[in-house]
Amino acid sequence: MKKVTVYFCKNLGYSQRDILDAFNLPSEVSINLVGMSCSCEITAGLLLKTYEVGMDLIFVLACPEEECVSGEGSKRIKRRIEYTKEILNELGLEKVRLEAFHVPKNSLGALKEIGDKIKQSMEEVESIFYG
Amino acid sequence: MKECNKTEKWPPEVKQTPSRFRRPLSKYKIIRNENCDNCGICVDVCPYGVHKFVGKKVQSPNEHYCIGFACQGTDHYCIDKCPQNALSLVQNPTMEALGDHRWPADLILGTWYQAEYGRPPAHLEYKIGDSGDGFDRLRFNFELDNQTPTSWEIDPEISTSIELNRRGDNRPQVTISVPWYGGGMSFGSISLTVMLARAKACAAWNTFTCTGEGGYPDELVPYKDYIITQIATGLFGVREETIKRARIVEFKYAQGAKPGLGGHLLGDKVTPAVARMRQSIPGMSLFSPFPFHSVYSVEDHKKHIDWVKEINPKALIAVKVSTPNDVDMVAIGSYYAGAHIIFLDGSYGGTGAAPDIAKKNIAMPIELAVPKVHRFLVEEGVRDKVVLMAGGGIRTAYDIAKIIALGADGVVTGTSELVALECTRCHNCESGKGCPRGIATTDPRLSAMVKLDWAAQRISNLFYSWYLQLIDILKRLGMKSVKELVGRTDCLVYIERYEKENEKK
Amino acid sequence: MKRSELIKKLVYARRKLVPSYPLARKLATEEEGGCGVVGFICNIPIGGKHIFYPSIQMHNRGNGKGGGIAAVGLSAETLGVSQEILDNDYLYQIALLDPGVQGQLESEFIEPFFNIDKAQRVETVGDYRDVGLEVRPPDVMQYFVRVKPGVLEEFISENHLEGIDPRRAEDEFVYQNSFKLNQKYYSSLGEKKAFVLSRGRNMCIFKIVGYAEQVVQYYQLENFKAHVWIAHQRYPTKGKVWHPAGAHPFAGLDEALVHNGDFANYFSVAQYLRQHNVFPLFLTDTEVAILLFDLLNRTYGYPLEYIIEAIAPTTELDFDFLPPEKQHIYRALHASHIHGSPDGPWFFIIARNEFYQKYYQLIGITDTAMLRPQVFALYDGGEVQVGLIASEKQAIDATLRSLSEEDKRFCPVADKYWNARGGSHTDGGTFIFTLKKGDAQRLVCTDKFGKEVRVPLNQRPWEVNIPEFQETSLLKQLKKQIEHSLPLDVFRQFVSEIPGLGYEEFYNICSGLAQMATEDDVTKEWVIEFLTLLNDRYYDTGEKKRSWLLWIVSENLKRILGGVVPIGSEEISRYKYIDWQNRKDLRPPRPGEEILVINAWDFPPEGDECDARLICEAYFKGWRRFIAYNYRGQRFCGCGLGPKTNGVRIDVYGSSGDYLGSGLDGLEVYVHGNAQDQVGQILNAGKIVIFGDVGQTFLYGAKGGEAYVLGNAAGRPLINAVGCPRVVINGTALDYLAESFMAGDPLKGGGFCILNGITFDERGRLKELPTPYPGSNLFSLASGGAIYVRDPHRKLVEEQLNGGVFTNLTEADWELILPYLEENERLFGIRVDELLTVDGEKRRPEDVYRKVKAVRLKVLAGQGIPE
Amino acid sequence: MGKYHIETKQVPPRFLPPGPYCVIAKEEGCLGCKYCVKKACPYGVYEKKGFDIKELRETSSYYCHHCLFCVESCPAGLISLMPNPEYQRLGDGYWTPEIITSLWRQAETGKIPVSGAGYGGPFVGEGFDEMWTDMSEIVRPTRDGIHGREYISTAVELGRKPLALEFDPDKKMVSQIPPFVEISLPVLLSLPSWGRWDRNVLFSLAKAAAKLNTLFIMPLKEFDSTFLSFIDHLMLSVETKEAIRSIPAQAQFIEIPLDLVSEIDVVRQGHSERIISVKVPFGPGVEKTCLDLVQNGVPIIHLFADEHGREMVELRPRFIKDAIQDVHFSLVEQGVRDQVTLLASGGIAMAEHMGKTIICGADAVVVGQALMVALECRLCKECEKGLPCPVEINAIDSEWGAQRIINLMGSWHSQLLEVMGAMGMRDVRRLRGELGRAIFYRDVIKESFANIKKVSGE
Repeated sequence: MKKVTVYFCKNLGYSQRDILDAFNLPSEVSINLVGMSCSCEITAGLLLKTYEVGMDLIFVLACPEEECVSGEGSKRIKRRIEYTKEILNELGLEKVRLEAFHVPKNSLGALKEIGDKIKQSMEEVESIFYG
Repeated sequence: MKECNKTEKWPPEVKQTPSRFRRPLSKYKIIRNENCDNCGICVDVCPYGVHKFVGKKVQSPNEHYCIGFACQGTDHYCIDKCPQNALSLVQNPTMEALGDHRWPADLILGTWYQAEYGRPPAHLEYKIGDSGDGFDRLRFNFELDNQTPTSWEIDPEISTSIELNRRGDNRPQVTISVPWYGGGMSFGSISLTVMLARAKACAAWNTFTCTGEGGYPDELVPYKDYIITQIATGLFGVREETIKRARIVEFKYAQGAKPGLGGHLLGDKVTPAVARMRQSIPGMSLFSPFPFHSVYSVEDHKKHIDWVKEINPKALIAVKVSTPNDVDMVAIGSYYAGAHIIFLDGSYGGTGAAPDIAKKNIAMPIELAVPKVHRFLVEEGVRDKVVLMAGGGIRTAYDIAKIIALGADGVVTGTSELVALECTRCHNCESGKGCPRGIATTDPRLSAMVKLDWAAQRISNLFYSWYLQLIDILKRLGMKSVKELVGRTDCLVYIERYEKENEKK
Repeated sequence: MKRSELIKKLVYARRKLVPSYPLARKLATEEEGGCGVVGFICNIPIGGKHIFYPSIQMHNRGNGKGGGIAAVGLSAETLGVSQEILDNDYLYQIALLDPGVQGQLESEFIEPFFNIDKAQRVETVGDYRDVGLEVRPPDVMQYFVRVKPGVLEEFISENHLEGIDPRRAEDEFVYQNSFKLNQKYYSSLGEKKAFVLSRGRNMCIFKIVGYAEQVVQYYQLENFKAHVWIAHQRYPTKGKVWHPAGAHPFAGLDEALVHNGDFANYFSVAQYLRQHNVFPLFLTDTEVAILLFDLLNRTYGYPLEYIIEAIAPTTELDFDFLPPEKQHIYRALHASHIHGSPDGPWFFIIARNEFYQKYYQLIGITDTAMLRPQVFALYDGGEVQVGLIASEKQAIDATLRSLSEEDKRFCPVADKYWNARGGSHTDGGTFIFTLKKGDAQRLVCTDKFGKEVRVPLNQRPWEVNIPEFQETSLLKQLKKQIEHSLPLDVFRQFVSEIPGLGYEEFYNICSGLAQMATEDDVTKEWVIEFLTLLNDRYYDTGEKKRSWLLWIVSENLKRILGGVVPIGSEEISRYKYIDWQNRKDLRPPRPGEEILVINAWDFPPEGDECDARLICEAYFKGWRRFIAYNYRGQRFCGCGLGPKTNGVRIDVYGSSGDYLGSGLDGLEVYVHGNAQDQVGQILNAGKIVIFGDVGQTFLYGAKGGEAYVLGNAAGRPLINAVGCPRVVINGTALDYLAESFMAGDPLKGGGFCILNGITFDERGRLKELPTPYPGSNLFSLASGGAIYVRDPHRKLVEEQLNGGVFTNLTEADWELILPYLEENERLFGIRVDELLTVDGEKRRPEDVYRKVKAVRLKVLAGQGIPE
Repeated sequence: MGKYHIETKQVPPRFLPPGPYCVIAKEEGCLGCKYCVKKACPYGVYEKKGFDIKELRETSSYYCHHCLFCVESCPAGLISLMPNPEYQRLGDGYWTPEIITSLWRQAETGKIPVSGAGYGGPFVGEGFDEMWTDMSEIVRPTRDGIHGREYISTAVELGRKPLALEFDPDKKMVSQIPPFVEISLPVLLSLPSWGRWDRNVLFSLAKAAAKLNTLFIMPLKEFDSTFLSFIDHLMLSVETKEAIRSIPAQAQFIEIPLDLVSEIDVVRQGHSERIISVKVPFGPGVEKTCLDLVQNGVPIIHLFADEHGREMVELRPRFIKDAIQDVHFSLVEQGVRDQVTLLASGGIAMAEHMGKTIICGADAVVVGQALMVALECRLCKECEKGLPCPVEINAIDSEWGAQRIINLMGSWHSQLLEVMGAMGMRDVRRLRGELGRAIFYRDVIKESFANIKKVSGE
């Protein structure tokens, strides 16, 4: 059973219910939805600790690049995700899924697409890990 | 106090005194991403000095000089001018963590600006807060129709001074050049340096500041002609010597923020120095008794005033009271008891430490108490024989003018002086290491953050900005002196609350 | 008819009085502000002029905007009626603000219902301005009336009061009739036309806009005789006062009440009365207080003790010390009447004519938090007896002085002065002087529980006849000893002679010595010290009353001091005299001049011209020693001399006022008698010695210095004292001793208070008080200093402490406090080994004294909310 | 009658509460200063912060006091603060995050919340925030009651009281006093109207009620013999007619709903010393209902509003402070108010609400939701939707729970002493209906700004 964590920026305006409905992941997947004040709260340290605690997949829903409230979060998230992946590779954990998405505000459709991408990457991991 | 002080250097001049911190808070954030190639266009374009060269590289922007979106569309808007569009401007999110409804972030930054430049800011708030009523719903008539832009200069014809002894008894007359004096903040609730800075600024402006409850530190003696000594319910540090030394003696019956409750100085703020001044035990909290235990009625009050009058036949007597239901009775009782100055401290006034339940709930705000007392004293026919000072929640020059129009003679300042020293209203002053700005603390290391001259100049600059605005307001109302403004509620307008739930009434 | 039935009917009968009474949730009230009250009761009728002086003395407790007096037990012939009419008729006294309404008022409210035995207008002085009044007092009409029998029957049947005693029904009729009159002519009309001053039997009330003594002058009551007088000076803060309706006293039925204080819960008390169909019309605390008393007394018929308990409930530890069955009754009283009991500071003096049980009464009830100053006094000279109550002791002294000037049987010094302890299990905060009518006319003083306050029985008064002077052998012997022995040694021998002497011999000796003292300075100093010892110390007076001896000594001291060379004259003398008349002659002392004698009599009580300012100016001019005598309430003696006044000494005689010695910084003040409130505040250094009792908040906020009190301290001594004050109180304190005491560690230079809990019996011997400290709060929330209490029988309990802890006395403690007990012995003659004697045998100090020291209170230690 | 004192003890939370702001310290652009400002933080945020396994986030928000020292001192300006969404999700418009956080603080320490600087909130608000309490000075003194320095009694009697007593000539009491009980502070404990609370929570409340010497209004259906030891601190709340039979014999206090008032004699049969309380909803005509109840001898009436202090009625619901005034004054008008005990509940979220409700006419208040917050409930109402409780409230240890509630009531008791001391009142029973000690915003502003020109709103 995979443990999925989704960090989402609250300035997107989606409630936890919206995201759960949009993703409608299979019930046996244990999903942790964590609202963040801004995607710049997410640092490499935080992500690594989340893995340490036993999460398999981490997804980050960040605001579109131009609409970031703190002005920096969305801009820096991509860079930080790559940096974290480099570290994961050095640790030989490259099989672990880590993905960041820029989600347009108040469009549930976009949310649904991301939900499918997440399901799709879960299958990949499924095949790699437990294939 | 030398009367001629006014002519020496009046008003005390302004010296730009920037913030003590490397990155002072600003309303806006300017983000420079990697594709900046230090071409320096932004440095030349910006007239406010936001962008500067350090060696070959352009350093991170001084955001607190930036006027933000008001700059959009002008020829010096650096965001558009940057060829690499490496710059982006955004509202600073940290602003939500600064200040509160009474002192919103915008007003705090506006006050810091005035403390730095000695004149009102162009793009920040300096008139009202966000409390939703009281001062923030009162406007002067001229504010409604679009005002002609002000040039902020001094006009010597307009007088802002007031006399403090109107009883016509054989005690000396005391005149202050501006219609405000500093309220009581004790040694122990704030650091000695801040006390000295307030005294220095008030001396320069020929007005007074008050020692507060914690006794009369000897370092204040050089300013003794500008010091009000306070006798509070704990009688800490009160000796005939200190009463004889002062020109005005203030009885602190209550404090607006915690009416009916005595002083709260918590244990870890009672350092050995504070304990020695109050002759109490270091480390032990000091909850001074609630009432004056020798004053349980108005004739005891009369006895109490006669006692200090007997000790110092020259001193004027001020009575600091808060704003209960029967505040008008208290005021008239104090007048009959012989007081020269009645100082009403409203419930939204400042404090070093007070129970939250008291700050919010006990007694009424100053805006509601002053008209009640003014009207009652007028009906009683003694309004012109007593000086009515108002304090507690006075933040800006416009608050000063409004409360005078509502019926006060002058104002007592407190929190606004601390905000001038970069207080952020973070509500942590009650614990020993509480004030990370080094203002409301007795921790030696923290209080070293405030330098005497820096602080005195900051307060003086703020007073200068108020002085300019007061003159401007009086000019717009066609008045020659601040005394004419007293009780002129006809110059005021109240913006009704839009009763959205008026059907719920 | 069963009592509860009667009550229901009476309460219901009032229902229809005011159906339209608007129960505004928040009534505007007449603000009270503080005041001064005084009252006295005497077994012989006394003229109105004797309420005159005490009222003047308390001018500074009022501001001339309201004054009033009440008299009970009047004299029939001055009123021009028979004794039978005076006893049984209702004396309807109505104030006519607008004289024009008299006819209409009489035809509407008096004639139809009452048989009028006598109607008269009270004469007044010609022009009110002659007595210094600004506002013309109302004309006062007096009607001696009884309800017409027909009207009474109809009233009884209409309200189904058949089973009631008709006299009680008549009372109810008068109550309702005067209520309707007030409502029509006073409250509902808007402008005020007239109101009922009083409606009781054998009592009347007068009130004006002015001072209380002006009532006596205006209504010419100087020679109007009565058994009980009460008066009130008002300090209203409520706006323009042009009519006296709001002034005190207020009338119940047969009782009048004056009140010094201010209710914190006026509205809930008004709501309580509202539920019993009682409606205040004058909207002041006093009116509500008397309506409450009338409701509990006349409607519910409670005994006086339960009325007092309902108004001033016993609480805290005092409640636990009550006997169980009393606790049960009091607990029920609290449950039913707590909403009617006033909170905040209040002190009632009630003058009452108990018609049914045939006695006059003067009652003083104080609030349960000791927030109002009150002094009780009693003089019992066999033939004449007088009980007094007042806000300040000096008002009592003024009354006694005025009485003794007219009738020598009264002594200007009372036998006993004491304070009441509000809400206590000891005296219940109340003292009652009862004068039974009829032949035996004897005045009895009891506390709330009925315990009598007695004056030593075997002592008889002095019919003052000053003897011509004779050079008796004892006097010669004394004079010889002046040259070679100290006054103290001579005093010790002379004390053993005193029981044997008669008043005349004693007077003779004192005046002989006084005569010698006027001759030269050395003898003068010796005699002053000798007479002062007679004034200060306690000794066996045999059959004679101590009060008369004190009067004799003080008269002769006044003679000596009055005879001193005035400062203006060139004559060389060590003493120089100054008073109000020659105060302008004040000059620096010439060589050889040491002691300035100040006669304080004519000086104003406060202000820039008061005697305290004179002492300051004299000090600045170089004077270092002062004798200030003939005080009658002047305040602030010893204040204003400024810092570092070591070496200065002031001796004070007479009844000194409040704030004596507040702020001393080195000088020493010796008060030869009782002191009043707020003595020794912020004492920084120096010494205060009081040869008697001391009042409220003694040494409030003191920083250092020493203080010795021979008698008791009232409420809250040493409150908020810091630094290192060191105090010896030989008696006890009312409550809240050393609250918030922060005087460091006594063994390392900090401060402390020694409480001996002793007094003197009538033979002048040391006697232990029932308990060294009766109060419920000792050392409350204190964080420093200590209390050494003489408690050999372990009477004090843990529950009395709130921040302290009992520990036993250590060697170091005894070494610390012994020198102070020795100084105490030197000053007052209380020997240390006598203090250590318990039940006849001497004990070790640690078995006699206990120590209360500070404990690190969680609530005080440390910071605010921990992280 | 001796001095009442509540023993409070430091009881830290089981879950780290969310702080109002998240500290975001960027690493990019850090200059690596020797004396980094993070070390100088007076609250040690950067040493204490860690990783919260449950929330999967940093814990800095709990320790940060938003003093902005680090934000301004960091030369590179790397630090900024962002409002914490978890904090803003707490409670609702009435039970604001600030109220909930303050209740947590009080439940943790038992101390009066004290803070620096003046009041920062809005000038005036709705409901309880439209009313201030009065104080005394000069004309009459305050009562020096903080920390029990001079005793202030907060005890209240529950039950019927006669208007007056009767004595025989030698002062013995002859009137029969109906049974009443004294509780030491004017608060009764209860469960909120929503949620499912199991035994640990019930035991916490029962233990707290016993220690505090007050009553816990417990649903009868939850009662069993294990609660017998607390019986004289329990008021058993009956829901159905049938349940009346299952009331345990030892029960002294029973609460019945309004529609079972006809059964009052059945409940009281054979137990004359039982004290009955009738639960009546605030609503139109509640004054008449209360008058009838008092007239036929009901000793206690418990009037309840919804959790936001509003009447459960559509059009213009009165707020609890106005509704209780109407009931109180109608009973005073009829001359029967002092015979009955009025309890009020609904929307009592802070200590000041307790004081203000008593001033408006209630003898005592009943708190429910505030106690759950003391047990760390975040009012997220997930349990209502069958979701797991984020703070696992049903897994608490009842000793821990009891002390949390005792701490909260200890803090409320101290705050009541402060407010009453400021008024100069010495007994909470005298505070009931004492509108003289209240200041109403609408009256005062009408009087003070009477002669100022009004202009219509934005």
